[in-house]
Amino acid sequence: MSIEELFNFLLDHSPALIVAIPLLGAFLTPLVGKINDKVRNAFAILVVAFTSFLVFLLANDILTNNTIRTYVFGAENAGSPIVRILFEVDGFSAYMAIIASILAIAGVIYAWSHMKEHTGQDKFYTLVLLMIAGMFGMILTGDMFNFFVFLEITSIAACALIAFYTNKGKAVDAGFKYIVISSIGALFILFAIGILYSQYNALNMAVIADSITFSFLDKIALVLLISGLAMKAGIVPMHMWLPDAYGRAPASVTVILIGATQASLYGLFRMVFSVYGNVFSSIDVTKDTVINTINSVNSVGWMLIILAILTMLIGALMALKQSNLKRLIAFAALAEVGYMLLGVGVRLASKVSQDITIAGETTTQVAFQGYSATALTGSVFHIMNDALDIGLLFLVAGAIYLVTKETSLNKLGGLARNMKYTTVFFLIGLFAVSGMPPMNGFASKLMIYQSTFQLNPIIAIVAILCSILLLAVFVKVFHSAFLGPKLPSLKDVKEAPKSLLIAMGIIACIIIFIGLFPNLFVENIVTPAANAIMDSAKYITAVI
Amino acid sequence: MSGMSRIVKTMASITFPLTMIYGLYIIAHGHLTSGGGFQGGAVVASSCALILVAYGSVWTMGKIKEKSLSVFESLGAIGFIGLAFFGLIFGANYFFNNFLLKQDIIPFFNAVGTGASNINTAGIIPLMNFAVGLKVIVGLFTIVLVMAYATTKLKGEK
Amino acid sequence: MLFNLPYIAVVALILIGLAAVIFKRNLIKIVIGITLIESGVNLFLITLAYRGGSTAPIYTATTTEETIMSLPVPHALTLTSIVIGVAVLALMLTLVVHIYRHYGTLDARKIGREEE
Amino acid sequence: MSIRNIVALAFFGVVALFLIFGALMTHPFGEFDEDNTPEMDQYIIDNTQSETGADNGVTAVVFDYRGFDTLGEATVLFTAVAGVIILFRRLKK
Repeated sequence: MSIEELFNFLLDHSPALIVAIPLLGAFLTPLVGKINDKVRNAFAILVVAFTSFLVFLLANDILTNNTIRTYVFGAENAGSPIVRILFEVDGFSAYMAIIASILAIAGVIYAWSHMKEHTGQDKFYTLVLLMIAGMFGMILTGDMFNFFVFLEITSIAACALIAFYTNKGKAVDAGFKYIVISSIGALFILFAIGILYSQYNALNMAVIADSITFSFLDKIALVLLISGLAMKAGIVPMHMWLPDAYGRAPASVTVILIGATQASLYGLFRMVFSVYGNVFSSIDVTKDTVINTINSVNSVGWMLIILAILTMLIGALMALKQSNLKRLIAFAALAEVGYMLLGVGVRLASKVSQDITIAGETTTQVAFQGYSATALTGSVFHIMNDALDIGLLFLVAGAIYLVTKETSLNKLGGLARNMKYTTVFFLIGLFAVSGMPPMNGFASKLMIYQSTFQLNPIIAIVAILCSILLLAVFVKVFHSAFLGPKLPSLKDVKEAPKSLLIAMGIIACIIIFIGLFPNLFVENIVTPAANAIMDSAKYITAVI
Repeated sequence: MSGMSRIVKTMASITFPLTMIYGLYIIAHGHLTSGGGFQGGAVVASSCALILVAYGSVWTMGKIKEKSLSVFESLGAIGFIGLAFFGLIFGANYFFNNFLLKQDIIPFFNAVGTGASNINTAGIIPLMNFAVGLKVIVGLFTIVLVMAYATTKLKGEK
Repeated sequence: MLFNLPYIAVVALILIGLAAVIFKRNLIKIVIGITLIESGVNLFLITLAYRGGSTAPIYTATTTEETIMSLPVPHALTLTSIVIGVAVLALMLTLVVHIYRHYGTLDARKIGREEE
Repeated sequence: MSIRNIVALAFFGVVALFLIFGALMTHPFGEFDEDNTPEMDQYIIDNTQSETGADNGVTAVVFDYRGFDTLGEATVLFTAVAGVIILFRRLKK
């Protein structure tokens, strides 16, 4: 087999292999762990690196050719009524997979030194690999029930890892909160899947999307799906698990947990824009469902906008009063989730039907306002920026905790003298997360502000205000933790171990790269992804 | 949890093999009658849990450690995903392909079922049943064993 | 509405479970509530499988052309869902044991409130 | 009555309404008419023997048609075992 054939083989089977290889790695980890600690850590990194390689291979193919790849498990085609499970990878899935793979590789490299002192590392790496596999499964799948299964894999593995520090009561409490809320959310989703199955006798997303009629049962299923996924993504009424879980988990897990949360958010995007695409993103007047539902589309949009505003406000305001560094970053992460949801809400709220008179004939036309595409693109772009920025900040917080054993901001100070690299990384994360111009966060937030301003200026002002609040919070953190006189208790602090610096360096480099060339990035990666999520007809025709 | 009385122990030892054989039968005939790897595995695991209850977790942990159980579980899982990976290499070259069915090179499980309870049918399905069965037996038993052992108050502990 | 009685049972189970999760403070009762919701959802899935007068979807020596079989996919979904439920239950109970060790109570109002 | 209780009660009421309406509007138990034929399941029942070789339709779905779900399901159990072991580990080396 020549190299080219091997590449083609890998590319053809990559949707399956991206999930199967971390799974196989997870199953092998307990056996490899019998040999040696270092061999096992290297094995985990190798597995994730190979998976990332496959992800980039796949994403490169999909984003450059702007195609949709499907992969049927077990046979060449899925049968005439689609009975087999199939993976459907479009631009948006590929984009999310890139984010997930960056976070995964940073987390696994980071864990090498960060977890050195702890027992139970065999199982730790097993669970991390399982979580990564679950994340990729959620992102790539094109089947409703398969989505649910991977959702559960992710949340069970995440729960066990959040409660990793079992000697601390709060960590166990955070794990319990997480598993309760995520399993209720998952059961809502399963109930919705049952409703959809009972109506259309199908589990494939594209098949359901093709035949959806937006009957009353469909509306119930939509509400259940949105509320279940919102619980898992940490949107406001059910956000209380998120700061606890992010704050109490080991930092290497938190990074991957961000990916898992965003995979849930991806599910929300997928359900709203693809499965219910005939309702929410179609502008085809001949489908009689479209005209009648503009009011409900707009009301769903405004509902999401309100949730987004609440999420941003609560996140930013609660971040102000935290004294624990990791919890503070966790509330900032909550606020960032609000921005992503805001773009979706603006997109849905801007759907209009208008009567147009051309040459004496009046026709009804359904359209989205011009700014709504910008809103969704900004939202999609912000997913990546948020993952990288918040991930970097959590890694820095974990590094500080590892060397000082302190999380409270009151007991930290003057770290800049001894931890030069960490300080630089924190500064990069700080500027990025608060949307300062040279960094990546600015580009995406600007898109969201612009489009929101055209829908309703007040919302845009609130969003900008939250961003300023976040900047203030992080400047305060920077001042109190890194500047100022050296505290006597922190005299012997050394720079963080190398593996931590490598992991932080990877993410920081990507942040700076995106910040320097945002247009290159937006044109080649983000816009194809956003176009893919907006084009529900293409998603359907790729399968049927 | 310390062990129970002699009567319970004796009855458990008598019931254990019977339940186990029943569970293994369900696993082996998964593709012909109702049941399969998960269901049979749950039956066998419950028989193991019966032994655990009768003899106590400390005694059971002395006989078999959770580390060796964990290896068995990994083997079951690797067997399952390995069968799926074999589908990439043999047959129609698709992940999860049923490559044993309808071929003459390997004379196992290659026939098509006709409702006549022929056990030599259904390709990789019986093999997957065994792999999943092993996994479920060991997995459920490990969960019960570890939880029972960890919540036992050992001697000298408060 | 008698013919929809199974669905009413499903809703009753889910609501009882949800009430336990929302209004009870004891962690074990919350866990029981989640298990109840899950039973309700499983019952819902398996009721979808039934066709009037059908048998299990298994070919035996007595199967004829006229045999109506129930739908096989919901059976598989329910099986998966049950196993997932067992996994979630095991993990939740493990965490409850740890919480009890730390705080000496199962009251949701009293846990996780200590100063660091 | 605290605010938390009122919010919880409202949430519960909304969910209850939704579920009851859903239950009343699902197709009648066990009846399938022309516009609601289970095509996918009928295809599986008709082809389980010829395509998968298994007599048992449920096993055919579990291990062949939806085999990837079963891999996920086995993984969930594996995850739970790993989780339980990691949470009950010894904290000191």
